[in-house]
Amino acid sequence: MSLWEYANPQKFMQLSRWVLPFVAAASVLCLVIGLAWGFFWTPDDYKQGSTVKIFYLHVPAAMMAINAWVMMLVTSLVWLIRRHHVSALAAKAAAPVGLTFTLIALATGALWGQPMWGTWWAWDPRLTSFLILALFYLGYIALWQAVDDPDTAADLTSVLCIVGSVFALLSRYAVNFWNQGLHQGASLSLDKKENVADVFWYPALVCIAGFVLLFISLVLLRTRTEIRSRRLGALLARERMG
Amino acid sequence: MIALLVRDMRLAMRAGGGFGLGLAFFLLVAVLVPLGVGPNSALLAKIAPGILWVGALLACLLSLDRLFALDFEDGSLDLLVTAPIPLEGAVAIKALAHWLVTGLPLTLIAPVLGVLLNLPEAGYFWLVVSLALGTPALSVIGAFGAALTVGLKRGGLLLSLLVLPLYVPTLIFGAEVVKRGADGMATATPLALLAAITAGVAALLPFASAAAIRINLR
Amino acid sequence: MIALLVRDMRLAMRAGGGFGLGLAFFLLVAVLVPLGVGPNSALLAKIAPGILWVGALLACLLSLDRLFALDFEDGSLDLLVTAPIPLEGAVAIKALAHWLVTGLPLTLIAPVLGVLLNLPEAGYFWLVVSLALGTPALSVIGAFGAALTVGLKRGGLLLSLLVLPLYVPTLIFGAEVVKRGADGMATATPLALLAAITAGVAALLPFASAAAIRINLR
Amino acid sequence: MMPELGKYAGAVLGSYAASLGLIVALVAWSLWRSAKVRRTLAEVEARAAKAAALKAKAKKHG
Amino acid sequence: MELRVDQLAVARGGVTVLEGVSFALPAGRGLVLRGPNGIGKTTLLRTVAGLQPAAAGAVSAGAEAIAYAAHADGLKATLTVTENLAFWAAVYGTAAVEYALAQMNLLDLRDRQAANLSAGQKRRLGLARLLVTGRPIWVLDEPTVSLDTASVALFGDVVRGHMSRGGSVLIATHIDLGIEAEVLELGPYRARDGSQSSAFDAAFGGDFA
Amino acid sequence: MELRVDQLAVARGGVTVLEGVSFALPAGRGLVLRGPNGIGKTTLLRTVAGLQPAAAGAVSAGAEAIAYAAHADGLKATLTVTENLAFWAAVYGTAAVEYALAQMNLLDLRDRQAANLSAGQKRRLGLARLLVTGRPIWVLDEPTVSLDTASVALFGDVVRGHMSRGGSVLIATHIDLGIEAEVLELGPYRARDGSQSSAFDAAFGGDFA
Ligand code: HEM
Ligand SMILES: Nc1ncnc2c1ncn2[C@@H]1O[C@H](COP(=O)(O)OP(=O)(O)OP(=O)(O)O)[C@@H](O)[C@H]1O
Ligand SMILES: Nc1ncnc2c1ncn2[C@@H]1O[C@H](COP(=O)(O)OP(=O)(O)OP(=O)(O)O)[C@@H](O)[C@H]1O
Ligand SMILES: [Mg+2]
Ligand SMILES: [Mg+2]
Repeated sequence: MSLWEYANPQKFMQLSRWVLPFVAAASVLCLVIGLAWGFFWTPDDYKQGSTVKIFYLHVPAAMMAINAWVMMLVTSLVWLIRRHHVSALAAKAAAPVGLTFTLIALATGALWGQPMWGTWWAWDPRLTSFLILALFYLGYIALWQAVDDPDTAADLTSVLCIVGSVFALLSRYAVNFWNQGLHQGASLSLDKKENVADVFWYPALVCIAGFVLLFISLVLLRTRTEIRSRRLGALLARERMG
Repeated sequence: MIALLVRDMRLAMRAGGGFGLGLAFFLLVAVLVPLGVGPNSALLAKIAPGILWVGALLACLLSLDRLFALDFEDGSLDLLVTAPIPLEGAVAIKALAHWLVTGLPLTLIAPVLGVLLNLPEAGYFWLVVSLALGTPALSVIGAFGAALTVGLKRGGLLLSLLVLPLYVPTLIFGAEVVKRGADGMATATPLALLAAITAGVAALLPFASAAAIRINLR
Repeated sequence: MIALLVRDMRLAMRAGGGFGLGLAFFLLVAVLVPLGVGPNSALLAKIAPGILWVGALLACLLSLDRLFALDFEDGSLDLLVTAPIPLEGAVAIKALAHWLVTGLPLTLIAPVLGVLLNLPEAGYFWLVVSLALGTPALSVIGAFGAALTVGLKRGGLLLSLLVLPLYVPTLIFGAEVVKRGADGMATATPLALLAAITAGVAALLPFASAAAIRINLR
Repeated sequence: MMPELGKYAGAVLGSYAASLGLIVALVAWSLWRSAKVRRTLAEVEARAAKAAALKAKAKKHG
Repeated sequence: MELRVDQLAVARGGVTVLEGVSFALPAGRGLVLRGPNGIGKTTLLRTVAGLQPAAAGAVSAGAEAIAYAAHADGLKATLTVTENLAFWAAVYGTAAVEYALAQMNLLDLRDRQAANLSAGQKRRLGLARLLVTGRPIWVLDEPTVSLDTASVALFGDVVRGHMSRGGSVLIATHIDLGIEAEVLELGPYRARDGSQSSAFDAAFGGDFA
Repeated sequence: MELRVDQLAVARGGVTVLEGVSFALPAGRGLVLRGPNGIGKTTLLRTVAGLQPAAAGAVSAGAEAIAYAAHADGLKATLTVTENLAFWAAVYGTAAVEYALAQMNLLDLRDRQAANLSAGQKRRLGLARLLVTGRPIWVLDEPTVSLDTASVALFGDVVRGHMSRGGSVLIATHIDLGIEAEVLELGPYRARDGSQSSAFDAAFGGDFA
């Protein structure tokens, strides 16, 4: 049996009904454990004090914000090439989730920046490119909303997603060129001298797992809703035709 | 194809002077910003490259909004799609016509506005060069946005939302060229990147735009 | 009259989220200016009041362009003129609807954008107050411009050209309020002038706009 | 139980509140929409089935 | 309420297209304007409806007695059929939406967005607006464009109903609506060459050509 | 060049409106589509012209043999009559502007801006475009809207001329054009309800409501 069979809406609905509760439960479990661990049972950093605790939200959210866009890119390509409707609807379902994660990364970053850099917002390349990512999400969602016909909307947003991805990479590069910035490098180090100590790292891993699972369960749930609403639209249109 | 170019330019000229109006908007931005920011000339000199580029970008954007919308509303887009010229070509031509009536005049008038904003002497040359290289990219990217939103009511603002993030790299490199030029620094790197963006989008985006139009019409 | 207000607001909401898009444009200006000008936060703090006001003005302007044009194109303006409500009232209502869907949300979101542009703490209150007082004037003046250009093809840019000079006093006083507020100076004078402009145009301009529409239709 | 957050308490608690708030809002909205669409679909599905049955009957008679 | 038009001359683009048009349309009656394309029917109707000034002559009925329906329907594509009508009903202060929907056979389409109607359905909605204006004199410019024969008959009934309630209709049309109405052929009124549309043009005689 | 349509189903807004439509239109012949408002004529013609994909079935002639004329004329208001036509002639690579002007009785109006034409004159100009395309198959959606009787007759002559030169026409219309053509009533092809426009919408039954 090929993987594509799950792109059949019925197969997808059956499978996801079965899988969703487990993923959701796992995600709640990971998030509760990871965040509680990080919040209550890790020490303060010697330089950053208690603000390291923001790390457990900030980093997973930032990672998932990017990964959600990547997932949308892949599903958009699948829709354009293989015309699997579930794929297009999954992209649609993922966008608000990705936007929320982007906003979380920005908000926690801003709250972190105030004590660390003395300002809520700085035009640092990372922050800037995340702001631009948020704009891409907004445009993508607005385009879905603006088009009535579902297949047309899926096609247009897929084209936008692909073109947008190229430009998002370009912008990232351009922004780096424009300002070298205050923010941490891509290395996972809170402290320039050494890698993040294990005490910070283990709960962070659990949190990352929690965010990944949360993303999956939300996308599954929302895709199920989108499929239903697609069928609802078709039925209503048929009813109107009489 | 040439007929299309001629028609589009003629329409732009006839439509109540659509020709001069992109310029006018550019001019107004250059006038309004000092009014808003205040008359301090050292401050203005510092922000001049950025403001001029942002102004050019907004002027482009504003005139872009109806690139395909007018043709859609009066039915000529349907007819153009069924006509014996490849839609990719038609899109490219329309973007070219848009550049000729906005980007090009904008480039030519920019030095005058530089004076209004106290742009340092060394910056003028680079201002013109960067606009000449960068505005075609604005037109082509804009045509893509216009193609995505053709047929949507009040597409105008949605268009801005879709297009502006796509304009970011062009804006950054363009303004960077002018800033560096004005400060007497080397401009080769951002200039090369700007040229690369223009070449890249001109070669590839018309295909995406044509696809978007076909999708929107059905 | 209330029916007209409800209809216009409903149309704005329906039209692909026309509601949020004025905001989106405002946001984009606040994002693009630093990209063009550079990331220096002291510099940004200095230009923030002016840029925010110019951004609000442009966001208004952009969404204004079709205030009467859509009604003209589909023939409802003809019908509205022959309907039993005074055209002056209809124009005022349409300006009000425009303010409710652009000026008001703009005012509410402005503080967030202040953060992006490093607006000094003391400026936030005055930013909101000045926008709340000034944006109605932008809508009413804009409605006048839209009335003058209704029925002209590509009226959009001509509209900008006509309206922007009319916006100058509002812009100057509005930005001045924020600048003084941010610097901790007295704001009473520009604020009073701003209020006077808004009251004046709201009372008088609808008559001019109605006359312009009547002339344009015949 | 509550860890000592020191002078950064505002930032830390603010971050947790903002993030959890956003996540809860998103989850709540998704669940609400899911329930609403499921309910309406069930209604419309039932209506469609009834209409189809009526039509079949009408065909048999006429 | 009688509509009386007296020695009317109408101009478009600075050129008088029709002149010396006179007719009277008493309550309860209909008048059909006929004439080839471009003779000036639309211009005449716009003048009667008060949308443009007359070049000469007079129209007796005030514009507030007249409901005008033009080539364009004035529909909002994003509003539903009911919302479109309800707006006009509110503007004219009447409550005849249901009645109008029923009369123009639009009940099935009531919750459809106007953008998703076919050409003929749009036109039916445009005509339904007349019924919610509550005005006695209807001035109609080619009302049956795009309508199929059944809909033309339906609209004929609506017009007859309006006339039987004491309303009057002035219609420009190229086809036969099947209503009892007088016909005014517009050919003979065509403005002679050289007639001028404004006092300004008249003031510049040929003596400095 | 023959146009052959085979078991075609067409959809609008995600709903199949017509299905199982088949006909053949040989060179030199005409076919008139009839049916009430909203049956799906416009949708069918757009599908035949290649502007939207068919929900099922096939259209044999390539889109590059077809000239399509829609409800809207595609005129540019600020261009003159000649300029409007010359543009399309250039696009299609023909040089028939003068001929088309003469055929559609537009010579007097040739330097007028399209904005200043009456409704019927605009329509004549829209139809003149067909003559400059040089394409054999004309697909026309209510071509005679707003035309007076003389112009309808003129257009009938043009269509007959086109057919006599081996062209073919497919016309959706509510009125009689006076040309010899077969008639296809669309009523019987109306899609039964329950048909869905995409395999996706059909792919799942009610079992997960
Ligand atoms: C002292 C303050 C901060 C520290 C120590 C910090 C630390 C980090 C770390 C370690 C990462 C993960 C890097 C990686 O995965 O490669 C990250 C990512 C990120 N942070 Fe911060 N951050 C701080 C402030 C901020 C602020 C103020 C913002 C925004 C307002 C922000 C926005 C982001 C974003 C958008 C990312 C994701 C970028 C990416 O992965 O490319 N951060 N941050
Ligand atoms: N700016 C202008 N200059 C000169 N003539 C004009 C101008 N605008 C319109 N006309 C002419 O005025 C005449 C009257 O137009 P009108 O629209 O009233 O005709 P109509 O009788 O309604 O025709 P139709 O049946 O085609 O709708 C037409 O011949 C038209 O070409
Ligand atoms: N989005 C939509 N959802 C459901 N039905 C729609 C949608 N858009 C259009 N329709 C319907 O599709 C049908 C076909 O429309 P079409 O324009 O093809 O009709 P037509 O035969 O050309 O009618 P007319 O003679 O009035 O021009 C109409 O009944 C219309 O109401
Ligand atoms: Mg007319
Ligand atoms: Mg039709």
